[in-house]
Amino acid sequence: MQTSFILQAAEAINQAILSSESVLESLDREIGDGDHFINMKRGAATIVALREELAPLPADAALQKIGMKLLSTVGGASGVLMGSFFIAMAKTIKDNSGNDMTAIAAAFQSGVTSIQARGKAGVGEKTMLDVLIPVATTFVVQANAERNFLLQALKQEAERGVLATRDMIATKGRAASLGERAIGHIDPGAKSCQIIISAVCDLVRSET
Amino acid sequence: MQTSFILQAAEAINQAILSSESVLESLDREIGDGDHFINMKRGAATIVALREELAPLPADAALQKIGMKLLSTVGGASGVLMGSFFIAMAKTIKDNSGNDMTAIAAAFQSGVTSIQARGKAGVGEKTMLDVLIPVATTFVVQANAERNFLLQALKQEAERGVLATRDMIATKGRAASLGERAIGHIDPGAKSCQIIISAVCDLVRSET
Amino acid sequence: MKKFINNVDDVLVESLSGFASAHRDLIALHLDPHYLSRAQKAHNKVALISGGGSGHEPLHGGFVGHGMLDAACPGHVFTSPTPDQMLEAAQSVESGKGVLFIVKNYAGDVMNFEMAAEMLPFEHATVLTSDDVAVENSTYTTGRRGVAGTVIVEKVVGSLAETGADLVSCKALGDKVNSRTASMGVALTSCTVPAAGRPTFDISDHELEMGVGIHGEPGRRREAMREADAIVADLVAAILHDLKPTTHSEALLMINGFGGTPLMELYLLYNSAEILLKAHGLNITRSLVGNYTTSLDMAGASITLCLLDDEIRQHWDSPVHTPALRWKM
Amino acid sequence: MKKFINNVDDVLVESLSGFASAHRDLIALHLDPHYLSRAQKAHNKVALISGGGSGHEPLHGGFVGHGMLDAACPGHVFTSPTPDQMLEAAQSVESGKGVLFIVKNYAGDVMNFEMAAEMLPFEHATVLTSDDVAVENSTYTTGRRGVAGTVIVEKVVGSLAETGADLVSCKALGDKVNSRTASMGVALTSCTVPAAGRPTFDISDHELEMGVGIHGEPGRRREAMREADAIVADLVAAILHDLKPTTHSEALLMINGFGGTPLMELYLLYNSAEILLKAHGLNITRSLVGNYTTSLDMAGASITLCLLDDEIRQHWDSPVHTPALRWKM
Ligand SMILES: Nc1ncnc2c1ncn2[C@@H]1O[C@H](COP(=O)(O)OP(=O)(O)O)[C@@H](O)[C@H]1O
Ligand SMILES: Nc1ncnc2c1ncn2[C@@H]1O[C@H](COP(=O)(O)OP(=O)(O)O)[C@@H](O)[C@H]1O
Ligand SMILES: [Mg+2]
Ligand SMILES: [Mg+2]
Ligand SMILES: [Mg+2]
Ligand SMILES: [Mg+2]
Repeated sequence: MQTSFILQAAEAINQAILSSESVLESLDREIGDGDHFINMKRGAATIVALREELAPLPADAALQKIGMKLLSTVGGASGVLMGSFFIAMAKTIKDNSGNDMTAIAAAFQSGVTSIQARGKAGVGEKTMLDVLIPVATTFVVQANAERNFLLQALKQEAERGVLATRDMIATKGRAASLGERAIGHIDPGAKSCQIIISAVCDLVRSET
Repeated sequence: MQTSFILQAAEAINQAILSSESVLESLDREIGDGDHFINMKRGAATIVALREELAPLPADAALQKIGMKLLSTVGGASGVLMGSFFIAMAKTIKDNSGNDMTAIAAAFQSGVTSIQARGKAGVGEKTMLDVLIPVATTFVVQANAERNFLLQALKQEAERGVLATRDMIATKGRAASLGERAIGHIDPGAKSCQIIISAVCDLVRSET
Repeated sequence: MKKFINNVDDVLVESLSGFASAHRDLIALHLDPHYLSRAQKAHNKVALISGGGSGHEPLHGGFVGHGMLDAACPGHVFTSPTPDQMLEAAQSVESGKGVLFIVKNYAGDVMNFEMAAEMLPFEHATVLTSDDVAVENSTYTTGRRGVAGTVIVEKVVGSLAETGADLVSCKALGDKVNSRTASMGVALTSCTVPAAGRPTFDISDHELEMGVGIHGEPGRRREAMREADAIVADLVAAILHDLKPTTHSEALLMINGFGGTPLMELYLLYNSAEILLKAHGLNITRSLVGNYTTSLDMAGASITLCLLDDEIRQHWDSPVHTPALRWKM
Repeated sequence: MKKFINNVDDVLVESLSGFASAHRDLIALHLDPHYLSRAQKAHNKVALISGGGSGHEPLHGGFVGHGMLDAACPGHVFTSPTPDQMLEAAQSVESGKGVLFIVKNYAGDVMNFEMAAEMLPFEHATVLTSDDVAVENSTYTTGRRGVAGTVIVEKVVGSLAETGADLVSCKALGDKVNSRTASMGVALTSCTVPAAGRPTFDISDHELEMGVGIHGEPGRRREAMREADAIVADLVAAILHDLKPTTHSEALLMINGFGGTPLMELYLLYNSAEILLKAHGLNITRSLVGNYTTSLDMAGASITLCLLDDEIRQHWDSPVHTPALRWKM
């Protein structure tokens, strides 16, 4: 992975989040405390603002810095989870020698694993992991598939994941206190992960 | 004055106040604190509830009791002023021997005088006195005029008084803090005095 | 109107009962006529009695106790209490050194307390509080209203009374504090009197009521909503215009919430006001931030400045133990 | 949205600055990362650190001081603070006996404090508060939320820590208090997060949200508005169902306002709840009524019951001196 790509991705993510204000805000209002969009916006803006500092760094150091910065600026459940994601991803990238899709998929997978560890959660608990876990699995398995096919698969998996949260009772996160009342509502963290994944996939496609 | 008349008047006043809820409430909301109707309602209801206790008393004792009861149940500016009114009226009735209109007018006049003394106010200060002072003067001067003419004169004087408050700046009472902003609004206490005077005049007319 | 009430007519007694019960170590509640007194009667001191319409809690009942009031007379919501309440309260708490009434300057309160005072068989005096600079004094009017500064008067005079000072000294200190204290408030929303069932005034999402009274009475002006610093600048300007403190004056700064404004915003106002006052050369050495003189559920706040001297500061700092103000004991 | 603010992004720092300035004798404010600590560092005691999203003032900063917390870490409004805040706070207030984190049980708070704890170079432990019985515990969920009962935990453990007790004892007492404390709240209106600019939820004039969370999260049920006694009966029933106190149990009853509900109504709720609890044979010997764990400007309140024993009562009664809770000193 190139640091220049990370910077481009940060820009794309920031745009995608900003243009999803109303959906993210209303999802967290419905089954959370209404701040998820604000948190995501703060996170995305923080990374974009790091641009100059990140540019000269190797990819792993850039990811590490992003993770640390998210950890200390976003707050909430999403801040610590996304921060952990990037820090774990940085570590795997650093440890691995390769720089192909397989290596990136492995790094993504270890990011997701760290979210699982920190959140003590898995699939079916109505969280961002309902998007991240299947996407990671697909990514690892199909890493060497044709590029556009892979991108399409990741986007589809993310969308499947996000929609699946609609019918779940939450057992982790704020919505866990709602019991049955959470049914019928999509998880905000899952939605923002899907938005981010989709934005990055689109960026890769447009690049290639 | 007969105690039976006092009881009838209390009933009539109670009805008149209750049917003026919206006007009294909105006047005190506009230039006061919005409780004038509540205070007047509490006062009228208290007197009506005293019916049994008042019935066997002579008129002066009944008025004295009413005054004391208003003093201890209504509160606010109107409670202490109306209470003083009845106590002073009772005293004059007791001191005077006669029971004709002249005596009643004199008693009314001393009630008003006691409000002036307690409130340290006179005509033109945008208070209930803008109704009470001219009505008392007319009452004393015209006490021996033809009954219906007298009643008509008192009602007209009260209405003139109430309307006059509209263009005044208040220098007493809560509205005194409004300065120019009080202009254009009728004083709630003046309005309720006019309503009461009108109701009692109508009662007397229907009796005779 | 959504409020935690049962019957509109029972609000006052139920709330007083809860108050007295929650603070039974400090407070005794008497009904018919209603007044609150200290659970343990104090002796050999001027008896301090205040009162006024309810709806301003913790004022006044919350300030009954050692170092402040001996009794408080609560009226109906926003309606002054009646002379029989004050008489009974006085009879119960007077301890040989006379009675000092502390009365907020409103026609109804003044007249009812006057009537009680005339009937009192004890030596007595009255301090009228009139700190609200929203109302400009003029020879024609009954003068300014008493608002949140009343709390400071009650605390400072309460401390002096506790030393056994005589009635004349207590009255003099009360008048001094009042003359060195100025307040002004602003409302963002109206309050709703339970018995009325609807807001006292209408106000849009883009307006504020500058100089509002603590009963939701209209203030100086209806103005456009704007940022906190600009609102504070206007309030502080009116207060300074009135007090005209000399540079380096020492002062107590109070930010009083009206009931519906969160502490987070009150502290933000404190920050803004303190910066401004320091820029004017004032030395803010004491503070009080919170809901002390409220208007039911009104969103809004008032700023009060009290110019301290050694005497006032010392009596402000002295021990106090009431339901709503407590320190050093 | 009408609030006393300047720039939405500056609300937190301006409010913290005002808070620290108004209480400069007690509180020191540190920025980047943000935390509040005692103005005078305490020594030879377990360092008690709490924190959480802002908007619940006076929680937690208002409880920093002798007899309660050593430091508090404020997050953005309704957003948990970050590990660097906790680390810095711990580094600054630890005095050789380790660090106890007191954390309200929310995924975000728990994970951020966990992360800080993992990095701490000191002995440490965490008390998770989870007093909100609106959320039924189940093996599948992360468990109940921490709400107003947290104040009681902070007071009681704070008192023990002041005696020089060790980390294990402090943690054990915190867990004990938490297990003997149950709360449930009800909202009449929504709160409005400044950065969001609109109410978190919509609610009509005829509804209430039973079991609401302190961030405006939905509760157990949306129900029809009704009189205070009926609301209190439901809250108390849920609390008793959870605590299952034996008759004659001694208890502390807390009525906590959410920020937009006046004291008059809170005392009315106290009255109603106390009558009901006495009828259930409970012995209410301690009380706390006021705005202690708020949700910005939300109108509403919660009831908290804490079953006392000699140890808890003694530590509740002991001297405390913080901006929001102060007695006997
Ligand atoms: N234990 C957990 N594991 C994984 N994801 C979680 C967990 N708890 C919460 N989340 C995610 O965090 C999202 C909420 O983020 P956000 O609103 O920013 O924080 P908060 O819940 O602290 O207000 C949820 O929608 C959910 O996807
Ligand atoms: N000093 C005074 N002299 C005569 N009447 C007064 C005086 N002060 C107030 N009032 C009358 O009292 C009325 C207000 O009564 P009310 O609303 O019941 O009491 P409050 O002003 O205490 O809320 C005013 O409209 C005015 O007519
Ligand atoms: Mg959230
Ligand atoms: Mg009125
Ligand atoms: Mg009134
Ligand atoms: Mg949050």
